[in-house]
Parts: sequence; structure tokens; C-alpha cells
Amino acid sequence: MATLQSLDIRRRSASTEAPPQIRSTIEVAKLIDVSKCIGCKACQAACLEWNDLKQEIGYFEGTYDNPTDLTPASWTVMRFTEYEHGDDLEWLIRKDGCMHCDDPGCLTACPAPGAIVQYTNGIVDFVSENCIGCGYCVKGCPFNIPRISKVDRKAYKCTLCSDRVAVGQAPACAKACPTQAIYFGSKADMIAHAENRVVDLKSRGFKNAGLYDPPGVGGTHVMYVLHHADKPSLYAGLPDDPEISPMVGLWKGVMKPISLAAIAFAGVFGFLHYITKGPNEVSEADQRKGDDLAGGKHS
Amino acid sequence: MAVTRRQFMTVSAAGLAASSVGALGFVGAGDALAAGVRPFKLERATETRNACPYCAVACGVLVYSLGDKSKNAKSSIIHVEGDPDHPVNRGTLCARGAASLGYIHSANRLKYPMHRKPGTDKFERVSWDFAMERIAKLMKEDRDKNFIAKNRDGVTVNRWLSTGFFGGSSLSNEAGYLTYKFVRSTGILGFEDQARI
Amino acid sequence: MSENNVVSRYTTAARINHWITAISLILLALSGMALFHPSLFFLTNLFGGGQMTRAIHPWIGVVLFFSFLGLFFRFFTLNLWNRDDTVWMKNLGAVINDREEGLPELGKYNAGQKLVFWGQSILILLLFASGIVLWDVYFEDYTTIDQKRLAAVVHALCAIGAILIWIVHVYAAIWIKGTLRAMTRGSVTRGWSWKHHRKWFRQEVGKP
Amino acid sequence: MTNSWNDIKNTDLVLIMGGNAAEAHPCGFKWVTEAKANNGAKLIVVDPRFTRSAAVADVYAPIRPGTDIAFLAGVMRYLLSNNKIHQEYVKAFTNAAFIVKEGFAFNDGLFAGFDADRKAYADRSTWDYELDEQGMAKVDETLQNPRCAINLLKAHVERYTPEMVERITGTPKAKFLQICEMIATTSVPDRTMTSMYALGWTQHTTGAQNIRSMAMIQLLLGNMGMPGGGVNALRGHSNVQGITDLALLSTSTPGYLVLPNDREATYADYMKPRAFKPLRPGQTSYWQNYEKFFVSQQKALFGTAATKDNDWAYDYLPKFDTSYDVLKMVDMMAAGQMNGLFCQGLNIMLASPDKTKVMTGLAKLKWMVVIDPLETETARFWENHGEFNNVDPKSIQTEIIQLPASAYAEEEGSATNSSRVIMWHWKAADGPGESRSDIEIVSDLHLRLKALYAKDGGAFPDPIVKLTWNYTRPRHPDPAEVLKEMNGYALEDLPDPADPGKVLLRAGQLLPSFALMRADGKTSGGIWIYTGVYTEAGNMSMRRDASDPTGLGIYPKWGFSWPANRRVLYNRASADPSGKPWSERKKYVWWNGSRWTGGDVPDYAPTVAPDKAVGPFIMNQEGTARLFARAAMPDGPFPEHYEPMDAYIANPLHPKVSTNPVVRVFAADAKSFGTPDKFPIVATSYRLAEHFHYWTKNVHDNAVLQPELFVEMGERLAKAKDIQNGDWVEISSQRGAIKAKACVTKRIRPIMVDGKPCDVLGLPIHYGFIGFARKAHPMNVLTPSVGDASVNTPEYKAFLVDVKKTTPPAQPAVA
Repeated sequence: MATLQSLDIRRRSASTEAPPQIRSTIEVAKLIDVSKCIGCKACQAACLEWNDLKQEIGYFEGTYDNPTDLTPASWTVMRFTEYEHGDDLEWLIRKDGCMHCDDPGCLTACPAPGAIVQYTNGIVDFVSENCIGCGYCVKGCPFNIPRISKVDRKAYKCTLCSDRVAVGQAPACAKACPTQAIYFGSKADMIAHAENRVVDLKSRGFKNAGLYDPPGVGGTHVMYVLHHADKPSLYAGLPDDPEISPMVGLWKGVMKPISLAAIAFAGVFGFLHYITKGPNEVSEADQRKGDDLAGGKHS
Repeated sequence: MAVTRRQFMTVSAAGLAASSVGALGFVGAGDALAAGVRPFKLERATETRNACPYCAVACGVLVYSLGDKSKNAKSSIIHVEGDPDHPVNRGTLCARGAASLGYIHSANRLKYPMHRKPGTDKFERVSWDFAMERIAKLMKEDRDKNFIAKNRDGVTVNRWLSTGFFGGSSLSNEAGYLTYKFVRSTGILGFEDQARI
Repeated sequence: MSENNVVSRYTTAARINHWITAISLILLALSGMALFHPSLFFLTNLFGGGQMTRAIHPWIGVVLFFSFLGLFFRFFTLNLWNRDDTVWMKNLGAVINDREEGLPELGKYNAGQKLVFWGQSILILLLFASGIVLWDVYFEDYTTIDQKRLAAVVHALCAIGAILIWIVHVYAAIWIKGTLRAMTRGSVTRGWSWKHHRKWFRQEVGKP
Repeated sequence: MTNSWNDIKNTDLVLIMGGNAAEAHPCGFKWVTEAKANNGAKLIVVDPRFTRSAAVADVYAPIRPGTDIAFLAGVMRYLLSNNKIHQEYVKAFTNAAFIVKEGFAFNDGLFAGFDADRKAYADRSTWDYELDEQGMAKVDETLQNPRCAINLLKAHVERYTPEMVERITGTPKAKFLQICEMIATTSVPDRTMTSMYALGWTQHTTGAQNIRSMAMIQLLLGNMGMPGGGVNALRGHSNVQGITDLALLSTSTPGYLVLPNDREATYADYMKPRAFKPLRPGQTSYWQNYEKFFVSQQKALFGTAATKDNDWAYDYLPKFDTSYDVLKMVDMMAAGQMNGLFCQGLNIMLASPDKTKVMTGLAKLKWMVVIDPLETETARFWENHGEFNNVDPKSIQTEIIQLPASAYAEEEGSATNSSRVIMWHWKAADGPGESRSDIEIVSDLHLRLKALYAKDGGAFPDPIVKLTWNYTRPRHPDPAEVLKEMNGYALEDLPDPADPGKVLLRAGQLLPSFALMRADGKTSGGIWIYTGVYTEAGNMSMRRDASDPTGLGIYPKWGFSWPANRRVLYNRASADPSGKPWSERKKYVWWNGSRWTGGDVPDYAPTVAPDKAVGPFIMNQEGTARLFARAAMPDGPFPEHYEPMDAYIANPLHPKVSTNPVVRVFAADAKSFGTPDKFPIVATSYRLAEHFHYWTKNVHDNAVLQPELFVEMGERLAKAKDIQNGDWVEISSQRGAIKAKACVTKRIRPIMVDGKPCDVLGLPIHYGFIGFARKAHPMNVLTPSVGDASVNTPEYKAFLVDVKKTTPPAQPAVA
């Protein structure tokens, strides 16, 4: 049983037993409406402040992206893209961070029991206590989100403010967002809201506006409204069709049982061989012949 | 429910067993959750309503501080977030407001009156009393020397031009009003704030 | 040599080299398997927990690699393939059933041993290379995530291969009595030498 | 703001020009996104750069910095020539029909009455209406008279054809016309446009006229006083509205009253031009009450020392001969004419233009007091910071006293946001170390000075010694007590003029409204427009009832909105002359047959029936709004395009009067302006979403989000100068040079100005040599020390520079 009533566990990394599943709770989601985002970085500031993160101060690197990438202390960053088509210019600004996949690659890849959990509300959370710092989550993630701290060798990423959601509050970034470019609620409500937004965007000439809730990872609990939903990669490389890498699937899928089976088979084969054939022993005759050969030499 | 000593022992033993099992890698889901989710840090923090210090939207903020304002707890601000009731910001904050905790606790906050003597290369800490006495003296000296009671045409003008006062547009109205009274009463005309620049 | 009726097979240095390799490999297998399959995660406790296991495993890998490199240069000439090995391999069934009569006389190593040698050589090289790619503490920035993913698969596959070969190797040592002492005491009996590595035995005997 | 932040949600069209609300006011900008999402509103952004506001706009148009009037006059021409104006509104509520005096003229860039020697419109007598025998303004309701204000306006803007607009502003004609069409859609009664501007309009030598231009457009469209309309100044600091209201300004006193000047030797001289007699029959002309407000204020300041006999202590106030604004003070400092300076939360070294001049001035001071919560460049101007502040402390003789002020969350009191809403805030914790609140610091200083003058005498001690400071704890006045003084109270029982038997207010009771203020010394009140904020019913600024009965975002019980808790100014104009709402959709305030009603407090006498024909703009003598400004502006009753002082081209309209002819240029600055042959790039300065002025470079997280000074330029310019993204470049102007890292972007494109491509370059202001962000050269090294002709706000927003590749600063930019 979960100690916090509002957060039951649905999945747990590297665990052979399924957590209790008797209760059902609503799934939550964060909807990031890129068409409303002004790139003010309030979400970044709120995230740093709420989570008591101390990101190092960098330099100007030729872009408004600061820090230039996610780090163990920056769980969300704004990615700015200047998209020119013909005479028109669009400044696409995407808040990057954990997507809280329904089928989380990080959790699949994680070898440490309970280091990554997925709550029944959809939040995928890293449990630092159990993290061993192997970086497999990084390899498992189709969105390149987790970062390993150089200080404590533990993996970090957006928690969707599980501590706030657990007590019925919205994540810090969502609460802060000045323009409701980040909206938080039940996943069903967010999808309904997104549909309205898409209608509005289409009326403003964005024919390909749409919701980004990629089925390749079972859908996500962080979704985007995009003006160009036909080309997600325009938005600083948002994957067009993300899925858990087939290599990770192989590694964390069939390979595990087959490997163990092969090892077990080798052991069992040896055991059976031994008990059926008996030990391979040197016979008296061989011993004698050996002595003869050596003796001939020696004497 | 009262826990008897025997029950307590049993509970402890079970706890011990559980922790041993945990050590072998069979951590219970609940334990993982308890370890994973940070406790909500504002649960009993004191909430104070204030306004963001930066731009003129003047967003409502909730300031959370350590301690319950009891005699032996020194309040220290631990978190700031938007006031959901405030009609303008409705709980939201921008990158400045959301990071304003860092302003309150900035290492560059001034803590003590400081004095730099002419031609030196450092500030020296002084007492408030020294600082205020010195300022009052400097003001009076300059005012008495350079006060203009009448202009060339003999019109009473009662102005003091050799000292100026730049006020801050982030003062409260009350501080601003008292500043106005203080400065105007001296006859200073070089009296400005950010409203113009 | 304390007894006269034995044949020297491994020098002390070779044995130390072997056992360093062997112990490293076992530790690597244990720690690696702990991180490979959740049901074996408890093995991390042997290494002081998950974080320690994760930290130590690559270092043991480095030890293994260089230790094995020693073995490699020590033995690779003896493990070069020859025609007799092909014949031996064709009669593997007979070998397994302990009917080696009629097979060509063998040098220091039979084809099976040679396969173990070359198999582990290749796998350890691959494990080392893929392990470096996965060793984020020092090498995170040198490869892409896709390369790391490939490395993870390669690393796991090679590790399983190496473990399987290791099982064969160990089992062979257990099954073929008198073998183990080659690595514990450095010598084997004349009978063992006659039976299993007669050509080598003849050479040893023929030495001045 | 004439309207409020919340009211923006009611709009149908947002024009952001002269501002960048998404970056400078993100939480206010929310109401733009709300209008877009829920009201189908469109957003237009006109800006030299493609800003983060433009990122979410429906239409973006580039413009050359400093040419807004040309654009806006072009819009006016479009509206007038295509008859896309709200005819009835314009006729009834503006001075369109008023007949302007013969003799008023505009020729070759100059209005009538220009005195070339004084560089001023010395004779503005023709900038007024024809008056009849009763002293009433003449009007022609048929608008046939060619001297009707609207006909003069038509003639004036006729030159601003779309072609001319494109030639001056660089805005492509097609974009300009598209925007005109969109704006024109709000000339109907049931649609409104809101204008959001900030320092992008004020910080020009034509700043006030920029805003006037928009006000005129809004009047032509009938969008003033309407929900979702208005001209909305977004403003800078958290309480810049309050501090402006309280007149921490050279020539003002609280509540937009004016300090006496040298020509007003006596109180009678002072009051004479402030009689504000109505210019049309029956008009309110609310400023007729000026004396009541002034006397109440003098009573608040000087108490019993202000009597009828001494003209309410008239001589206690200084008289001004000229405006001692920021630029003037810096000029005096640099000329060695000042000895002492206080900087109370104003980092003058970074905030003022022409930093080199400021430095010279600071170094000539005998002493300076810096009161601030933070370390500032100003307090440490004498400290060597390598290339960023290369000074020798030994050579600087200024004595400095730095006082630690408490800040945000460390004190209580009220503040006024740009929606004019006064709101209370409570204290959460003590400030660090020995920091003290500004109230304590000012009180202590005043009391010490008062004691010195009381004891030793000195130059005219009276105003200091007699200044009221009768707070319960004089050294620590309770903010609530101070707010009561500001609100005002009765000094004696106030009888009801309608029924002398009745008493409206007992002595000592707080005034519920400025309507009760008196010119006979029986009331006291520090700032009349705030009256009503603290009444016998309590402290209204503390009200936190977030209900919005009309759904129009009025929130009548949240805090207190001056004046009289009114949320939208001029709201009487939301109803037609007969008192009916102009449209059901934009219903706001209306006449219900017996009184004015609606969700807001009417900006009108509540029971004056519409048939009395009292104009809705009750502060004006004529009761109407002004398309023709009369003599209120020093640089013309109509806005006219003048080039910035660093002129990129000769003004195509009148090359001989290229720049604003009445701009004040100090002798010391005569040679400080750049020319395009040496400085061929147009630059502008601005704020970033991640920073607030010069404060947040002291905040770790904000330094993380934008760590270092950069300069934005288009790809064409970068290519021509062989500059790569991230390179160090040197930017130079006639005033000096700085280094910054290049940000090469597609968001700034060269625009065609006067037939040739013009490169624009942008510089954020926030960096200096103190703080956690990387050390930087103060960018105001580059800006000119010259200000707007009306109010002398410096021209930070349009100046000429050159740029070239350079080496990194000598001292590594380590924080």
C-alpha cells in the first residue's frame, strides 16, 4: 500500500511483482500549448525555486536557450527555434522536459528496483534513494530527458511536482505560467481543452494544428498543442514519432529471459552430462604410458 | 489507539524484518513511494500575502516562511508563489516573480550601513547612528550654504538646487508619501524617480 | 617441482594472471547480472549496494581487460588453429563422450580450449569497448545515445556469450579430472598429459 | 492605464506597439492570451524586433525605431480617408467640431508661434479655439468649417500616405495596410481595440506625442471609455504608478497638482490659471476643484502652520524656474553644480543615458547617500572593475554612505499597480542584518534634520520644522496611519451644504470621497485622488473580495482603484449621448432613467441626465476629449514625425526641421549626437523577460536564465561585418563604446528606409559590473542624454551605432 493515498503505484522499475492495482485514480496531464508560449521562462524559474535546484550560471551562447540543455539541476528548459518559411517567420518556443510517457522507456531500462516508478495518475517519478546512477534511463528515454548528476551520480528529471500533485496542487511550472501555455488537470480535460485550442489555431490559419500525444510511447502525460503538428521535429527536434528504441526493447525485452535460460541450460547440460557420462578420468593405462614416455626420458 | 509495549515490540520486529528484506532488494512499493515523493514543504509554513516587487502588474504573491511567528521562531522566507485570488495574475508569476525568493536571499543584499571616505578604495561598516548623523549634518551644511530664498527678480522661491534626490518607484505608497514630505520640505527641486526614465 | 611424476604446465606468473582474470570475470558476471536482470539485483549487496556495484563493475572490467591481455599475449601463439583442430572439432561428439581414441595427438590446447581462448578474446574486447561507451562517469560525452543503446545490447550479448563460454570452461575443468591442478599447482600428471595433450607432452619431455 | 489589466480580456484587437508586454509584463499579457483564446481577439505587434510578443501575434510588422508617429499618423489618415471612424462618438465626445483660431498653421515642420532663438513655441496663443462673447468655444456641428479640429487633423495627416509611411518607418506597405484594415474593424460600436504600450513609446524625443497619437486613434475609433479599449501604459516598477501619483517628480505635487513656478509669485498668481472655467455651456470641468485639493494637501503637509492668512503655507513650497529632471540633474552634476545626492532605490549609474556623463557627475559630488536593498553600481562607481569600470578610486573624492533598506516581503504597506488599483501587502519576515525600512530611514533623517533646524536655525527652517510628523511613533510611522493621512480627514465638523442642520462628517473622521474636500482649510488630505482608500469603513486597499459580478473583469471590491474606485476611466463614453450603451456587447455604464449605473463607478456625476449634454471627459474644460491638444503639449497640438536626435535620415517630410524643434539640448551635449555616415546602424534598447532592470542580475536563478549581455543583429549585418553568432563585438556610438556577445538572429531583418536597407541592432539593458550575471559594460554608455520635448524622458529607444568584431574584454567576464 502506498503511504500517500493520492499516489498509488502502477509500475515500478526492475520489479518482478506488480504493485497493488485495486484502486483506480484519475490520470493527470500537463498540456503545453506552444501557440500560447511566450518563452518567458517562468516555468524554468518556478521549477528551480520549488525544487530547490541550484543550476550553475552559464554564458551567452548565441541563443536564448539558457541553460542550453537539460541538466541534473534544470529539469525543464525552453528551446527556441527560428522557423522561416518564405517571407514569414515564426519563433517556435517549446518547453522541454519529461513527457511522463504512459509506456516509459526510462522505467523499462532501469535495472534498479523501485528507482523509477509510475503512479496510477500517470506521473513517472525517479526515486533517488534507489537510483544507482547507471544511466540506463538515459538510454531508455525516447526524448533524451534524464540527466545524471556529477555530484551524487543519481538521475534527475521533472517529477511533474509529484509532491505538489500528491497534496492536490498543480505543478509549480503550470501554476506559474503567465499565459496558460501550461495547463494542468485530468488527462481527459486536457485533451478536451486541446481540441478547442486546435479549432482556434485552425481558424487563425494553422491548418496542421494538433495535439501531440504520441502513441508510440502509449501517449504521454505531458502533451503539446502544436501549430505544426504534422512536423513536430520543427520544435527543436521534438521526435516525430517517438518510441522506445528497438535496441532498448531487445536489451530489456527478450534478451533477459533468453539469456538467463541459456545460462541455466548450460548449467543443466553440464550437470546432466556429468551424471550421465561421469567424470573424465585418466586411466591407469594412460598413467603408465605417460610415465613411460617421461621415464624414458628421465632415466 | 494506545500502543502497548508488547505491540510496539512486535511492530518493531516486523519493521526490522521488513528492513532486512529491503536490504535484499525486495523493497515494498510503499517504501519506494515514501522515499520518492518529497514531503510537501509548505504544509505548516506561514503564508503571508504580498505583492511582487518588480513590474507594475504588481502580481499578488503568497510568501511562505519558516516558523509560525511564535516567539522563539525566527521567520525566514522559504518560498514564493502566485496568489490565486489576485484578479490580475490569478496565481501565475513570470520568471522574475517566480525567482524572487532569490532576491530576498541574494548574497548581494545590503546588511549594514557602510561608509566610503573620499579617495579610499573600500567601504567601512558604520553604525546607523553615525550614518544618519553624518547625513543630516551634510544636508544642513549644504542647504544652509546654497539655499535660494529669492530669485533675481526678488520672488520668494525657497529652493535648494545643490542637492538632489532620486527616489525609488518600488517604495510603498506610504514610504513614497513620507519621502515626498521629507524632500519637499527641504526645498529640493532635483527630485525624481524612475517614472521619468 | 615437488614430485617427479608430474609435468609442469603453468608458471606461477601464468597462474596468478589466470586467477586474476578468473576472479574478475566472476565478479563481473555477478555484478553485471545484478544489473541485467531484476531478479538478480540482490547480488548488488555483495558489492555494497547498487551505487557501489555500478561504480565498481567497470573498474573490475578494466582489471579483467588488462589481465586477459596478459593471458592473450602469453598464450595466443599456442592457440593458433591447425589442421588437427579441425579434425578434433569434427569428432566433438566423441570427445564429449570421452572416446578420444583415434583422434590426432594434441598440443598444449585442444580445439575446444582454443575456441574458449579466441571466443573470450573477442568477447572481452567487445565488452571492453562497449563498456567504455557505457561508462558515463568518464565517457558520457563521447558517444551518442543511439551508440550507447547499441553498446548496451552488444555488452549484454557479449556478456552472456562470455558467461556461457566460462561455464563450458569451468565445466570442462571439473569434468576432466586432473585439470584443475594445472591452475592450482601449475603441474599436471603424466597420465593426464598423455591422455589429453600427448603432442605437448612429447614436446615437454623432449625438451633439454 | 485608462483601463485595467483584467479589462484587456474584453477586447477584440490588441495592438502592442511601443512595448513588449509578453516579455516585460508576462502576467499582464495573460489577458491578451485570454482575449485571443476566449474572445476571438487578434494580436498585432509592431516592433523593430520580432519579440516574444510577436511570437504569439497574428500579425507582426517591423518598424524603424523612433518612427511611430509616422505609422500612427498613417493609421489616422487611413481611418479618416476611408471613413472608418466612429462618427457619432467623434462628433459628440471629441473636440472634432471645435473651431480652431485663425492663425494656427503648420508649415515645413513647424507649428505657428515658433521662436527659433529660444527653440520653443513661444507664442502658443493660436493653438486654441475660437471663443464667443461668453468665453465659450465655437463649434460647427456640421463639421463643414475647414478650421474644425477634425478638418485640420485631416489636412495634417494627409501627408502620411502608405508610401510615405513605408519610406519613413520601413514597414512594408502591404503589412501597414493590413494592420490599418484590422484596426478599422474596431470603429464599429460593438468592437474595441486596446493599445498596450510602455517605454518603447515614451523613451523618444517625441515620446508624449507617440502616446497622444494612439489616444487620437482610439478616439476616432470610439474606443476610449469602452471595455476592451483605452490607451494602456504598462509601466515599469511595481509601484511606479503610486510614486508618480505621489509626485516624486521635480515639478509636481501629489495627485497631479503642479508645484508653483517663478512666475507665480503669490498664491493668487498660482490659483488664477487654475480656475479652469468650462469652455462649453454646462460642462463639469472637474479641475475647477483644484484649490480644494491643493489646500487639503497643504493642510496635510503643514497642519496648523498652513492658514488662510499665510496662503496655506504657499511659500513653504519651492518654486521652480525650470524642470530639474534626471537629465538636468546629471547635467548639473557633470558641470559641478551639485554637492549632494540621494539615490533611494535608483541605480542612476546604469539607469541614466550617457553613462560616461553620469560618471563624471558622480565623481564631482561631495557626497552621496545610497539607500537600497542591493549592491549597486552607483554605490560602487568609484571601485575599479577592470575594463567594465576602469577608474582610480584615489582620484574620486566623493564621500559615500550606503544604507541597507529592507525590501519586498519585509515590510507592509500599499502599492498601486498600473491599473491604478491600490493594494495592501503584509510583512513576512525581517530584512537581513541591520536593514531598515525606507519609512524608518526617511523618518529618522527628517527628525534629525528637524531637530538640527529647531536647535540651530539655518536657511528657512519653517517648512522643515513645521512639517507634520505627528505619527504615534514618529520614528516608525505605521503605514496604516500614513495612508489615513493621505486619504484625508475632516479637521472640523463639515456641515451639509444642502441641509445646514446636518453634519456630513465629524472632525477627525476620514473622508469617504474627494468631493468633500474644501478650500477653507477644514479638510486635510495628502493626495486627493487616493481619497476613499481609507474610510471610516476601513482600509479599502486591504479588500480581497475577488468577485466579479459583471464578468467584465471589474473586481469592484478588490483593493481600491483611484479615482473613486473607478476601474475604467472615461467610462461615461461607453454609452451614447442619450445614455444608452453603444452596443449590447460592449455594455459597461449607462443611464437607467434616473442615474448612471453599471458594474463600474461611473466617471460622471451619477445623477446628471444625458440630456444635460455634459461631456464625458469631465476633467477637460470643454467636456470632450481632444483631437486637437490646444496648448497642452510644448511640441504641437497635433503629433508630427520628427527623426530621433541621432537621425538616420533627413526627415522626408521636412528635411530642414528634421528633429523635434523644441527638444532641450544641453550645451555640454551639443556635439554628442551621431550621424549615419559614422554610425550607420539604428539601435534600440530593451528589457528581457528573464530580468527586471538592474536588480535581478543579483538573483541567482535569473542570472541562470539570461547570464550575459548580448547584442541582437540580423543575418545581413552579421555577414557584412563577418560576425558569427557568439562572437565578441564592439558597439560604438557618438557617446562611447561597449563590448557584447553577438546574437545573430533571423528575428531582425533589414528594412527598406527611404529607399535603402536599414540594419537594426538591439541591446538589452540589464547588465553591469555588480551581480551574479556575467560582468558587462553598462549599455547606456551608448545612449544620448536628451529627452522628450514634453517630459524629458530620455531617448533610449532610437540611436545610431556602428558594430565590429573585437576581442573579449580584458578582464574575464566572471561574476
